[in-house]
Amino acid sequence: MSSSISAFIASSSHLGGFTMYAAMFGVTAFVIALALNLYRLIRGSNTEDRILALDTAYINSLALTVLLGIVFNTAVFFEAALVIALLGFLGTVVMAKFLHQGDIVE
Amino acid sequence: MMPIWLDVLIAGFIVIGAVFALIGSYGLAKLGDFVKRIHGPTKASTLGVGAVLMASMLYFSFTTKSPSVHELLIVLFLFLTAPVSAHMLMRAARLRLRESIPRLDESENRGTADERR
Amino acid sequence: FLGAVALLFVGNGQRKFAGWLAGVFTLAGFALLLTLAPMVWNGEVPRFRVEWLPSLGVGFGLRLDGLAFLFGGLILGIGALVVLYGVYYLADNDPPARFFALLLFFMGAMLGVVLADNLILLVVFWELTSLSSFLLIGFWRHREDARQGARMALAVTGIGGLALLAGVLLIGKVVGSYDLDVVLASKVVLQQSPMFVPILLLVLLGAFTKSAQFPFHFWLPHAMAAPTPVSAYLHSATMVKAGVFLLARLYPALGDNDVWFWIVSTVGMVTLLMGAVIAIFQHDLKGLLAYSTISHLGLITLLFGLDTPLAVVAGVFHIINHAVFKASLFMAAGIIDHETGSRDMRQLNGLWKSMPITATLAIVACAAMAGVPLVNGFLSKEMFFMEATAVDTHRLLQLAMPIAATIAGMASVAYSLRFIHDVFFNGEPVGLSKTPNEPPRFMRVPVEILVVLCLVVGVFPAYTVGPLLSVAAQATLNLPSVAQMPQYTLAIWHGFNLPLLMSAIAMAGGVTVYVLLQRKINLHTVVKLPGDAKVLFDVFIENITVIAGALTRLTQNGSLQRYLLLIIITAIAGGVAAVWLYPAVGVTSSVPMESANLMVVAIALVGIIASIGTVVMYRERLTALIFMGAAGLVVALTFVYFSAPDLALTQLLVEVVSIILMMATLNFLPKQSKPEAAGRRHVNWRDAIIASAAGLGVSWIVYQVLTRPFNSISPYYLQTTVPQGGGANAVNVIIVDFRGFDTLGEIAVLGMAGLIVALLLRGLIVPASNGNSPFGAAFEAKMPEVARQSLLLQVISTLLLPVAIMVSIYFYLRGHNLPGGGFIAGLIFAIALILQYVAFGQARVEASFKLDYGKWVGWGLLAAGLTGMGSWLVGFPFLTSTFKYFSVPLIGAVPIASAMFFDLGVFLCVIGGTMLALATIGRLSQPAKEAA
Amino acid sequence: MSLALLVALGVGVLMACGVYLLLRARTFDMVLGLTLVSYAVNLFIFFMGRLAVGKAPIIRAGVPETLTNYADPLPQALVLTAIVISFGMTAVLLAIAVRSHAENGHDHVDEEGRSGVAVDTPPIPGRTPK
Amino acid sequence: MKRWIPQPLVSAMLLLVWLALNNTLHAAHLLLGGLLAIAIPLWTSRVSIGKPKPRQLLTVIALACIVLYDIIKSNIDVAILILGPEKNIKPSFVWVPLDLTHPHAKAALAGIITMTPGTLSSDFSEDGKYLLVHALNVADAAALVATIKARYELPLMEIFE
Amino acid sequence: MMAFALQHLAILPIAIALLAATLTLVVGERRLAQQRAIAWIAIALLLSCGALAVLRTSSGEMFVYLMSNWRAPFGIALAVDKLTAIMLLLTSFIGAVVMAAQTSSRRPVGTYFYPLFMLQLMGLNGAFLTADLFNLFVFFEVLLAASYGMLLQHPDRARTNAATHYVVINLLGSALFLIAASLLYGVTGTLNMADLSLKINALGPQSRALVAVAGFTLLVVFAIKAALLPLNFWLTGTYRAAALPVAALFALMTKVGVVAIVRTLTLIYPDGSAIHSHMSQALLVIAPLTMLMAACGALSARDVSTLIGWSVVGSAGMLVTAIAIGEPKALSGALFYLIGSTVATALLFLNAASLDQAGARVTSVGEAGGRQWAWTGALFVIGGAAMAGVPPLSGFIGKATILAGSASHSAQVWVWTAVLLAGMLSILAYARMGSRLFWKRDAALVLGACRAWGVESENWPQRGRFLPDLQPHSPAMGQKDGENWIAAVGLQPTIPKSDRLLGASLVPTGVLAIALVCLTIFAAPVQRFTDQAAAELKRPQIMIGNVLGKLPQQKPVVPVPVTGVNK
Ligand code: NA
Ligand code: NA
Repeated sequence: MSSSISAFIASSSHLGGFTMYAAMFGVTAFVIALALNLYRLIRGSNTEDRILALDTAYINSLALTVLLGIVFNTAVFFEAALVIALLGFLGTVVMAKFLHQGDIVE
Repeated sequence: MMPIWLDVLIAGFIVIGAVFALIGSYGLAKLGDFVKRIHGPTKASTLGVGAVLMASMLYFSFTTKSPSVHELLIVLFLFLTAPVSAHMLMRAARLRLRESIPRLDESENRGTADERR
Repeated sequence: FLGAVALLFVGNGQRKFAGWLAGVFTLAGFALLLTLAPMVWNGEVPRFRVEWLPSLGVGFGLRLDGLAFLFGGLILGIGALVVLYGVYYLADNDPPARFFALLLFFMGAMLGVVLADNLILLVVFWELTSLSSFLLIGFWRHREDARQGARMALAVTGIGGLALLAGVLLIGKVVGSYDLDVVLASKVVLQQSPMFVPILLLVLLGAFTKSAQFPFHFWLPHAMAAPTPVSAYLHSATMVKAGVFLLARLYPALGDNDVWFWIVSTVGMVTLLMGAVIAIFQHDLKGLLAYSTISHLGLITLLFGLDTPLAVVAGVFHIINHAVFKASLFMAAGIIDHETGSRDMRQLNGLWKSMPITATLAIVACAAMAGVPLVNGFLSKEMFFMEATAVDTHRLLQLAMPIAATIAGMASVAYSLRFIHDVFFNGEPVGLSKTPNEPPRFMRVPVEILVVLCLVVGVFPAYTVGPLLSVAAQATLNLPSVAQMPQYTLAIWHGFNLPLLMSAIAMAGGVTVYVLLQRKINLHTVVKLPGDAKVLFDVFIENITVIAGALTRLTQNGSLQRYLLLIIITAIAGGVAAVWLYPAVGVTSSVPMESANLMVVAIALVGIIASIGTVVMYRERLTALIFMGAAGLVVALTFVYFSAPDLALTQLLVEVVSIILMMATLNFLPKQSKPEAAGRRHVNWRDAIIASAAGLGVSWIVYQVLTRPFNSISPYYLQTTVPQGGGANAVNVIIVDFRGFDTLGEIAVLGMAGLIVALLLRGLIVPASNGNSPFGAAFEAKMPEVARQSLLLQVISTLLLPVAIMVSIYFYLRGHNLPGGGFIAGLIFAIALILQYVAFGQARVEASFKLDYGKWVGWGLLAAGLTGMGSWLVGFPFLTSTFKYFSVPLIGAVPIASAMFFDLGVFLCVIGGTMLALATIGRLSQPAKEAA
Repeated sequence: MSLALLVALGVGVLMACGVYLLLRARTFDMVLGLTLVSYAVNLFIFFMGRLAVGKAPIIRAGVPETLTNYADPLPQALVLTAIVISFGMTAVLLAIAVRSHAENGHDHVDEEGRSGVAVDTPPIPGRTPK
Repeated sequence: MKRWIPQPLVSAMLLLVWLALNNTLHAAHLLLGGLLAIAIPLWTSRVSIGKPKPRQLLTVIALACIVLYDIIKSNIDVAILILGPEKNIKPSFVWVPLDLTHPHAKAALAGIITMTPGTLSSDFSEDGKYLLVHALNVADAAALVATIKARYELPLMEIFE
Repeated sequence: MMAFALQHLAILPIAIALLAATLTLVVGERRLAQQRAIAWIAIALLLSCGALAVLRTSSGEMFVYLMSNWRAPFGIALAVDKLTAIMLLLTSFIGAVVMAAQTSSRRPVGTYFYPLFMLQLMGLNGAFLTADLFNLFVFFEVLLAASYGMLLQHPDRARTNAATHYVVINLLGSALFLIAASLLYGVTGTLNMADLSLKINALGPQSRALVAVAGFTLLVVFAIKAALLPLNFWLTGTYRAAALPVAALFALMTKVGVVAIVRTLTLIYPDGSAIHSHMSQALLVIAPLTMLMAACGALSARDVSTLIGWSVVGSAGMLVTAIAIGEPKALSGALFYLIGSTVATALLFLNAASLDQAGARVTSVGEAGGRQWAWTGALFVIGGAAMAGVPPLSGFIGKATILAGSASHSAQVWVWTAVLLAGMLSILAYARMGSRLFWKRDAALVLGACRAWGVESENWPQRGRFLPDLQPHSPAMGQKDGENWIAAVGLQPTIPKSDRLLGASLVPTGVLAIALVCLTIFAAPVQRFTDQAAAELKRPQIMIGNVLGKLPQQKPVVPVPVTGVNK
């Protein structure tokens, strides 16, 4: 695993020292957050819980994408984050509405 | 090379954001009831993401030598849309609870919810 | 130019003819044939040839040698008589045009068989005779026996035809040509080839089935369901003779060896005896004639099998004789049938009184059949007896042959006698539906002509049939000139010799047998006919059909899962086979292996668990969908991590729209997946194993590829995307320019998807399917005070719509240089619209924006297509992109690429297709609005 | 664990899950299965261009245009096409699923009378107004 | 004016969005963004719920500051709640009677309540006069209602009505 | 004009169809007359393109078209060789006939018929034209998507159920195609088929397994399309459910798979490699078995559509057998057979459509329907004979040539046995079906006649006594009997004569029958062409040289002010 960390550091050598470690911490934290979302997704117990878990996973992914943009020093992932922010909620809304009244488009 | 203050600032935002997001997701995983769980992620995540986006803004404003404001858009969109998700989920979840919720002012002013119908 | 006439026949056979027209054509053909007679007599072979199948080296060629002349004469001559006869025979309400058209069609085919100058053409016409005889036998289509008889004839002769085809193709392979001249001259090559025995067997199979030789004889009696003119023509003179014609035709190439001798003579002899004996026991006139025909064909076959030149001559002679007397007998039988309404000899008795002329004619013809002196049948029978006694190849055969010949002769006398006695004498008719009378004058003429021929040939053989026989036999033996013919004499009287004795014995024996049989067992009471192979055939066909049906049902059981499983297993098997065949795998790994960091492992695990979750939870469909969404999210993250921003964007957007579509349809489907019937647990395990194998295979391939060095055409794209493609985003430039054509097809598919959803669901009204789930419409009953629509959602939606459109345009404009493009823009636009649908309901949205999404698809495709064609105007290939920088005051250089118009088409098409699908599904539950 | 092995396993699991669901007998399950299969296939195509981290194929000035500096753009373009097509086909299949359920009264993929076809609800009369 | 720019505020927002998207103040983008900002609402305004006519920009900014402060503060509170033992959490639904009538104002209130941690707007009553709020930890429901009405609803009243 | 057509010959068949599809969409759903006019114009143009392609390629030319003006293998190349030319002409011809059938049919066209029809032709043409493997996938999808739409015209229960199977199976096929194509890219780094051929040839031994996996998977995909055993089971159900004119169009569907197999075996993995011979061996097992299976299926078929469906399977088996044999003569025979069997299939399906108008698809028509039925019967005989390979029609010619071409092959005995046996069974099957359809006189026959004449069928249940009357009682029962019978029981046809409609529906089938006869009579020029086409296929270097050697047109150089982007 140490080799993988050094490779990771190598890929983020453009960063300042604090930022680099913060980014590593951030990435790890968001991945753990994703894993926690998955835990809730599996546990349930209700469909709402699962939808909520997925919704949270979307938000965490957004943050992860932004962080990766910093790590890789590229802005090309900005659009993906933008799209999640703008339209990612629609999936949640539709599922919730489905739970609520079945028909999502009346 | 990045000035140290900026480095620290960016790092700080990232750490704050990550911590809040993590706590939010932890809450989602830990808490025992849907109506409790939903409080965790819908907010902690938004602040978490907000902080990370601040970091991104600062970072890219520095690297491209021009202010990077489009991260603000993400924040804006998130603040517009996140309440809707939570709102809709709560609406759905309330169906499962199937309980009437008494209104504080009703007992004093207008009677019970049942009378209202 | 004889061919021209033959062609005319085939061609005209399709059209409608009145009977006389048919007659005229036949006579014209006959006349034409006669004009060619002198050439044939002089030993010339008139030919006609046009190119036809160059791949096979086969032309459409005709040649008229003696044998062909003989058969041509029979076909056309007897054909003309049959046509004349048929005019009177057919019932009023039988369609004459179709009858004569088919008859002419058959005649043309038969002529083709005898005239063909190459074997392929011969097979072609051969099969045509089968086909046309199928149609002729089944002419009385309403009769079950006619249909069955026709099918049986087709089946048997068809099998033979295919065998013949195989034999002919083998001959072509050995000899190197299908040309008859070449083949006939290649006897040595052929007979020394290792393929000779298969060739011979296949060809003989063809000949024997056609000529109803044992054991393929059974179809002929059942073909008697045909109208009598057909029987008279096909089953006496022509079609059944095609088999013996083939024997005669190929005799020079295939004959003159032991295999030929044993097979042909044995089959011939068995057929001869069996046919003759069975014929005695027939009650049906035509049945008797049919078995008699089988027997005589056996005789001819036997003669060819004896494998001596003289026997061949006898065979050719008997072909002529048999054709003449058998045709007349069939016609006579037809007259009787026509006049009495019956062909049953148990009913027919004493017709001598009512129709003496017909009786006389029939008696003479029967005499020929029996081989009575002074009639033509006698001559060829004598020659046969002569050859039978001359067999000296084997001691046993030397003895058996004359005995068999005599027995056959006896039987033929017996059944001829029965024909005469049982029909024209033997008391009074029993239970006839009509009063018998003499037939119309011209119906009898053909019979008269043929009977006169019998007599003339019988009395003056050397002057009448001699020359014809000699050229025909010469051609059969493929001798260069008549001079080399073996010595034979055509005379009634050869002096007292063994054949004459045999004839006498046969005569006396035959009479005795008939009388004895009639006395002792009374032939009328024999019910069960011995040796009818029809039963066997029926069982055979029935079994084939049953087996075929079972096989089909077994494999094609209507289970989609089975089909999918087969496909997957086949694919896996292909992969396994590939690795097994080429085991040198994974030898080198020159690529430095990057190891995975914790983050990637964790994300991959999330994705893996999510997809497994989808499977585990699949019975709860909504839950499975959520898991699937998570898996899709991980896929998008994977695209992010591995440098594919466009893919990540697209994946996210498509994911959102897909989930919406699935939710919208799930409303009309069961929310739970019902478990299958009990006892299918092993099926699940089987599926799991197959699925795992598929997954493992894919993993293996990916790993193999990833550990290999890579040389690709891609650097070209990276290098040219900016200078020649005008965009920095290589992916987008590939999509709209390098491989813009793919994109054109892709949007066509997407647009069509929308159209298909619309055409499938439009107008359909389906109530939501709630099953036993707590979701959906159940809500309305229980919590009526809750608002259906969310105010918050509505407000936010109205705000987001313009913003999303703005973002969509942003993506559209910048796709060429950065992630984005028409597709992504279109999806964002569509999602923004969907949001309105979700927030406000379909009716309100569609009332506000009048949208015909089908047209959007059309305009989108049109824009993309026209962009492509635009480059034609400047002489470049389809979709060639150009870009120009326009300098605009205040703003500077603005790039306008033609690819942008193409992308506009993509944009429109994506919106149109997506929205058309969604709007149609949304409309499913709205009966009220449908009316409005 | 090497990155290559990891992604290979990921694709394989997706594929296996998709195939298993595809082999279920009900329309919606098949849709889920086909979606997973298409995820797997898209990733498969994508990885055929090898792995590149942090090298999006968007040309930056001054960076030599080789595959060492940029991810392979071609498989990405192919995946885009594949995503779009499978999305359209998913829509079609969903529509067929709805129609089939309305026509047959069940969502089994085979016609009634086959072994294992359980009719779970009486046929819903889908009607087509004139 | 009204005909060509039906929703001036939306148009202004769109222009800002455009500039932010492109991260620029370039003249070309100002022009293009302006054009789009005018053109898009012409089409989209066909579906709308009321017309937002916010006044008092200062109040808006003040409210924004309050909300931002509350977000940060209550984020910390919630974090502590989550990390602490679960038995300390006493969630409850509370109906908040509304004086707001403008749909945008109601939506804004609902959004603010959700964004500030610890509370979450769950639903509007059917007549639109109550907002159902769920709070993670409710000691005094009446106090919560009062806080919401004073801290958020009042400024919104000023802004929208 | 001519120069233009020649320059863009390869794209025209696609562009015309696309343009027509878009125009029919844009004019609006309700304006069917305009849509039909557009479709007919497009068909006429497509026919001209096909004819032009055949004429020009017969003189030895090969047209390569560089899409978007990028040189192959970087851009997508289209190529018109002789095989493609044949397929283009055949496609437009069948398309025209199906259009004619649809025009003359009583049934109105379904939703979006014309756009989907045009896109169907576009997909077919594209699949035949493209020289790029991934582009082939795209056009497969186009033609499949269109075929889903065509299958689901006037959707009903049977069609929906058939479509479920058809769509799912093809989606799985598409996934496999993507895997195979991208795997080839992953190993060789290219997608152009000509370039693939070169690159595969140059690969080291350790990559051969992967290339073989890709090749086998491709074969599986194409075998699904061509309906080879054991991947053929989707076909008969689909064809049976489809509207019959649509099924006639589907006659081309399996041929796409066959042509793709030809390309696989002659271009991507040409003669001489181990993979090629393994592929051939596998196909030589599978394809003859397919033929036999199809013959069994045909024999057990209970209705015409199923019978024809199985014949389609059988003809695919025959074609692939010939391709796997690979001798030039066998290939030439296969091409000839391909033309003939496609036309015959279309003929049989359209003919069945005429029968269907009397509601007699499953049972029988007999002669009670009058003269039209006699013609229908004659056409059935021609189609069936051509399909079953009865001489002298095209089916026989192709078959005989294939057999002759396989005479020197090691699998000769097996192939010959299968071909001849299958031929025999097919003849039997057609004889059975034909005699039942056109000869048998039973209740269904008169029912069919009544429907054809518009006799109300409500009378039927009450008048059960009719049924015994229908048994044959007179050996000389003639053509008029059916009519007499109907007159006798007092049923008056409410529509006086439906002759006109039926007559019109005979036109397209008649045209096809004439085409079959012409194909037989003028076999010489056709065979010369297929001989040349086969020779061309046997020499892949011609295609490779043409495709990779074609240079893009010089573009004016555009000065680029900015290279790259800010970030
Ligand atoms: Na008698
Ligand atoms: Na793009």
